Amino acid sequence: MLIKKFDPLKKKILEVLDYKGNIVDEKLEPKINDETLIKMYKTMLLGRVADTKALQYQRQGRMLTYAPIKGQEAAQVGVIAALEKDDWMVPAFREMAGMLYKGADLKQLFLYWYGNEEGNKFSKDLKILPISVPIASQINHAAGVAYASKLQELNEVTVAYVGDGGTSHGEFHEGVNFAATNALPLIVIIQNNQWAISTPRSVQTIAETLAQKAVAYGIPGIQVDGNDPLAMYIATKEAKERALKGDGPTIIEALTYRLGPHTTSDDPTIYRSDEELKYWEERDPLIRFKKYMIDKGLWSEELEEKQIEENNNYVNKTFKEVEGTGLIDLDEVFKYNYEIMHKDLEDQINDYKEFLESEGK
Amino acid sequence: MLIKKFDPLKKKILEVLDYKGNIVDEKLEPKINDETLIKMYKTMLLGRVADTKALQYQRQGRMLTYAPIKGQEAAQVGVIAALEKDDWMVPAFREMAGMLYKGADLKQLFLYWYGNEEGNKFSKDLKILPISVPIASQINHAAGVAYASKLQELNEVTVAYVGDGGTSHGEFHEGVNFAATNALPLIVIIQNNQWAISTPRSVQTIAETLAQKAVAYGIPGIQVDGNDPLAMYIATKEAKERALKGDGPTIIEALTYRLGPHTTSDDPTIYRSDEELKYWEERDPLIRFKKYMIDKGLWSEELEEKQIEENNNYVNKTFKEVEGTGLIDLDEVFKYNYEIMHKDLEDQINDYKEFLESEGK
Amino acid sequence: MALMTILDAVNKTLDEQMSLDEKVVSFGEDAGFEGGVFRATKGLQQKYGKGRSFDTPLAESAIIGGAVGMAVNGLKPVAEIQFSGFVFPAFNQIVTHVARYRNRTKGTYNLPMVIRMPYGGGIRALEHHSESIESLFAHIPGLKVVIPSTPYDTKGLLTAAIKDPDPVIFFEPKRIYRAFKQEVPETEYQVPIGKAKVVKEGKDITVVAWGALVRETEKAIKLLEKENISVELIDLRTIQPYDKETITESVKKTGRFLVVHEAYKSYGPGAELISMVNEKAFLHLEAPPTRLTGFDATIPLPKGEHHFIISPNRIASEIKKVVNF
Amino acid sequence: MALMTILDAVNKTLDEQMSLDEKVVSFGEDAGFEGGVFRATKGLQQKYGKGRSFDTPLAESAIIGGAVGMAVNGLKPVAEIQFSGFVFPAFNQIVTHVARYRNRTKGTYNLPMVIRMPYGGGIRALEHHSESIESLFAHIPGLKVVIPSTPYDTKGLLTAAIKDPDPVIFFEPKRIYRAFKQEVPETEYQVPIGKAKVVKEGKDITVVAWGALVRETEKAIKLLEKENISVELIDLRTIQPYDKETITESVKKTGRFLVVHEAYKSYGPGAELISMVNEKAFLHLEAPPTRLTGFDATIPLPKGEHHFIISPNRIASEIKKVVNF
Ligand SMILES: Cc1ncc(C[n+]2csc(CCOP(=O)(O)OP(=O)(O)O)c2C)c(N)n1
Ligand SMILES: Cc1ncc(C[n+]2csc(CCOP(=O)(O)OP(=O)(O)O)c2C)c(N)n1
Ligand SMILES: [Mg+2]
Ligand SMILES: [Mg+2]
Repeated sequence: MLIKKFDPLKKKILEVLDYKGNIVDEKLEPKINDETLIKMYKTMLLGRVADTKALQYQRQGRMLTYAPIKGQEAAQVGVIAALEKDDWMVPAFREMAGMLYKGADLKQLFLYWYGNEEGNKFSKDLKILPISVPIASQINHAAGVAYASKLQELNEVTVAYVGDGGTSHGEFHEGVNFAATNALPLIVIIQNNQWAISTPRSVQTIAETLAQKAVAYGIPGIQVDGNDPLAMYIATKEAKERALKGDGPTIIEALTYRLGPHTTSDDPTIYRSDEELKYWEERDPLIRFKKYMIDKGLWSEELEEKQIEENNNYVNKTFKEVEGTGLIDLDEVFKYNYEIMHKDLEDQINDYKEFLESEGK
Repeated sequence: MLIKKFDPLKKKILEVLDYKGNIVDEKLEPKINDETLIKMYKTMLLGRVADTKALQYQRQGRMLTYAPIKGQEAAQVGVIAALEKDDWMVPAFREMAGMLYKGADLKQLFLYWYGNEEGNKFSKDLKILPISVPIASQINHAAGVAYASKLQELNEVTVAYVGDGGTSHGEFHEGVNFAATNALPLIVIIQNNQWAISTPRSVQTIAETLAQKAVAYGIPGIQVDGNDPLAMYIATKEAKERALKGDGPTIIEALTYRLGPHTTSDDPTIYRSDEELKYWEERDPLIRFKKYMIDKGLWSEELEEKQIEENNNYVNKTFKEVEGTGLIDLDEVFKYNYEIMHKDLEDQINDYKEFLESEGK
Repeated sequence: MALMTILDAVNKTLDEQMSLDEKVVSFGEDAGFEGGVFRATKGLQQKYGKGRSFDTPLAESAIIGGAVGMAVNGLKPVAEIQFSGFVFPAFNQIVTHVARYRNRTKGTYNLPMVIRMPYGGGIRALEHHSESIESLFAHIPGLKVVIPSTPYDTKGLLTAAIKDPDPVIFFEPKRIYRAFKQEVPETEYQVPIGKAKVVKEGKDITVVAWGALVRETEKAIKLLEKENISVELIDLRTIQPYDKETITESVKKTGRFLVVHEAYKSYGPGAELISMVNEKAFLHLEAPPTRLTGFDATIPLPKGEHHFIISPNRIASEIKKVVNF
Repeated sequence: MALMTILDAVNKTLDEQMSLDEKVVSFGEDAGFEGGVFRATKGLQQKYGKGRSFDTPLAESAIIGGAVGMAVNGLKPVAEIQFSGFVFPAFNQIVTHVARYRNRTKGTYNLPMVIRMPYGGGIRALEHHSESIESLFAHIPGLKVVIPSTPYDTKGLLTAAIKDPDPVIFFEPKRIYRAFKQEVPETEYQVPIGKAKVVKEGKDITVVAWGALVRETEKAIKLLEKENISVELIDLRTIQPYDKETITESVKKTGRFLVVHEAYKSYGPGAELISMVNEKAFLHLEAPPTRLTGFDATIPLPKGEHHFIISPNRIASEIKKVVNF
């Protein structure tokens, strides 16, 4: 049991690949088939390209506020790769790469940051919940989803994401505890990217790790090198096994770093040092995973170049489609407040339409 | 350091007196002067008598909803006895004995349960905050009080009370963490009386102890026999020392038991067994402390008898005074919503007075 | 048919719905084993098991946020908040998620869930046990807000709420939980959400009330009969989306309007009704539409609460004022 | 005097008050080191130290509950909630404690605290960043609710709020944070809480607005000048306790009333003003008092938000409707 061995209170951190991409402990290396490994790497790469371009689009005034994922691809893809189709993903808001792996369309993901609810309308079979802006509140939803899985005897687990900042919130506490007391099939991934906007991890808590918060709930917690997709993968696999056996939730703290700004409205140079950034740039998950893939004979510089070009084209094409969607129709924005629109809202809309007509619109 | 020695993760529980009143470890026995010991015992006894009578009054239809303290006197008095006059007490709602020790008037305490805000109007020099009904929310107030102590360099600590049920609440999480990150002079007393109304401690959390929740905040937590006033006293003393040194908050879990109903509206026979009750009745804090006091030559059966009679008379007399207060005047109930009443509320009251006059009242 | 109190009606409805639909689950603080502090969920755990009727930790965000997740994953949660004064820790979940999930996901995930809470004053209770906070929820698009005033309506409306594809906040007037009994069908029926009820027809004035104040207004009407004042009484039943038609028609007939509620006056529910009446029946108004409400002041502890009780006499007096304007 | 935006005015007021009164402290998420996501608290930590201007953990109950405790123990906390959409996790603290501490302790502990929050729509933001939720607070006795619309008022009202012995919810209209500059005194002055301001006198209709919509209404008035419609515009400034006298006097003069707000319509702030106008000036009304408000619908993400913007044209059109009733 990794979870026993890597006790956060003993300052143990689970890693499989070191930051250069060398295997730390061969016994830990998971047996992932080539196809999956390639899908993992390709998704991380696509996430990276999409992220870079989203930032560009935003600076060109074509995209609205966007929350970059750069640096956190492994913490997302490593987890989702360990799930089955039937498992649920409950995102916070910075999980684009994970959502891509789970099957979400890039167009849809972009649509969200483009300012269109369509970006949250994941088809039901994807089992991805919408982005949740109120920090940590989604943990309670995830616990509820897991409760329903258990009661209905569905063979599925729920993975919920939260940030380091989110662990300070009361909603985190209530949600994890609810899952623990009911032994729910839930995996809580804390993407500890070291910052909550401008607030460093050290201001959130003086606990040495976030994984040790699990002690409060009587459940296991483990600190994992979050930039190592293989470590994230094996930790998730084990947590999933526990969950399906009825042993309840696990907290996985992914030690990672947000290499970009908090969102496109944020200027990280105000609060963080170049040294810190450099330190983490060297620990970029893509560097180490690429090395691993090349060592395995599954990847090459040529493939890389080709893939990046392909991604560039794909992302550009996708964003063109997104831009083609333009503004949302009047009727569309009102349609989903209730199953059946109430009369007064109808009247309000009609009044407004009359005004528009009077304006000649 | 007791806190190091009695690690809740190692299932250590701090106790000085066993349940029969014998000293478990002489090295732990605190050197409390006789006067204080007598005050402690007498306060516990007064608390017990006042509690018994409050229940009687309520059954006679003379008192409103009342929340009994029976069984929890040591967890309250042991703590407050370790404080100075300048220290703050932030109660939940079931701390009558602690409030008595801190200097509150029984009349006032009864007035609260009699349904009069006067019962929460503690004179400022008592440094007792009002009863807080929304569970766990007072922990955040306590953290704020402690923040102000620290910023203003006041040599004072804050003791906050919360129940076992309260530890499941988001407000508990946020408050303790806020205090921890700011290294505030705060002591959090969890009165683990095993029940939150009809909900057993085991439904609140599957963590083996509540003290271990401290790990989540990177602060010390200790489990103490809460029916042992000496153990509560020494734990509080040590937590206070830490707090004043700037080492931040401590969580003290007092293992105790609510021997009465949750409130006078509750029927505990629905949810708890006679055996459990009997087990805890044997562990009544008054039994063991009386034995200790008699062993010390500070108390006797005669004194006990006399004191109980005195208490009976005092409590009856006090409650008569309480009953003498009757209903609250119209003007009084409106006076304290703002420093200066706004015009519309004035108008509302005047309209109402006109109505009353028209009724001949 | 069986004679039931409002409390019985809540219990019987939950029982009926849980027996008819295995997706219905019921939970909250003390709502499992002992059946809730008012015993509204009594017997359900024994009958349907700990999975479908259960005690939660003391954590309102988990109760409501948990319900959101359950609803997403196929259940029909009926969550109990012990007293409406303790819903505020879950306000974030209700406003930012419960009300918005359908819209956020463009209809992919609707939330067929009910949040039950006892509410209202007059039971000589501790702090936070006496407030009427319906307008805080009625202001939030995406929620439905329902308040029954009789055992019959309680069963019909709660049934409709559980079957509703949208989230319903269901306030139970605890002051009259056990105040009276009524014949109630023992088989399933619905009272439609969104429809007010004309409790009594009349011609001089329209009075709208809900919850415990419907009965108090009926008493006031009795008092006024001697004085030959004919009151049309409407029980609003659904606070949002509410029945403008029934009220408007009535006001057009009577020309006068009074709304009576326990909630605070300023920015309270009465203001909405008055504005609506202005919008829909201005030219029919023979007197200013008026509200008789709780004071803009914190409800006192029991020894001061009598000042806050809206008595039949007070309602009658206010009706007379409007009628004699 | 210095030229300031609303945002500058917030910053300068905090600076001034912190320099004049060492009991004043300022804090919130990211409100310390970097000076807040809007930089409203910029420079304060550098000037007054980490004790008096600080970053908190991501925990709104701790921010507001902590402020309660600080106020009890001698400080004057000015807490920042990053966006008003994130105040809900602290709603429990605000409703059950902030609003009630004075009353609960019969005046022993008053809470001289301010809760600052940017609010309102029109900035093409993410979900929960565009709502107007003032009526939720205005309904709760014990709170004061203030919304400035100009840099001058911002400084004067925020100064008054910090000096107020009672808790003040201070909504900042973020859409016009940097929209325009105004000459603002660099020494201390107050704009009294509870007093509305007649922005422009007129005789045909009284229009009440606040926050960002005051400027939009001014633009509407410009449009109507050609049509010879004379509008009296009142900036409400304090939402509760609000200035009934100024509004009533105006309506008695004009006979017509329109309230314009971004908040949702049903059970929204406009309803209160309309009811008040009914109560105080019914016999002077020549047309139904009217509200032009946000829709009863969740505010869409930016690509749909244009439908929700209340434009000067729309205000003008509504004014004409009321005037021509
Ligand atoms: C309840 C709540 N409060 C405040 C915010 C504003 N906010 C958005 S992101 C953020 C920081 C989140 O930090 P973290 O949880 O570490 O996630 P990260 O942004 O690093 O992915 C804050 C404060 C919010 N969205 N929700
Ligand atoms: C936020 C909130 N939710 C629910 C309640 C209703 N309630 C009052 S006491 C209580 C149980 C409290 O249990 P615990 O914290 O263990 O304290 P104890 O009563 O045992 O002293 C509950 C649920 C409340 N007062 N506040
Ligand atoms: Mg982070
Ligand atoms: Mg308890």
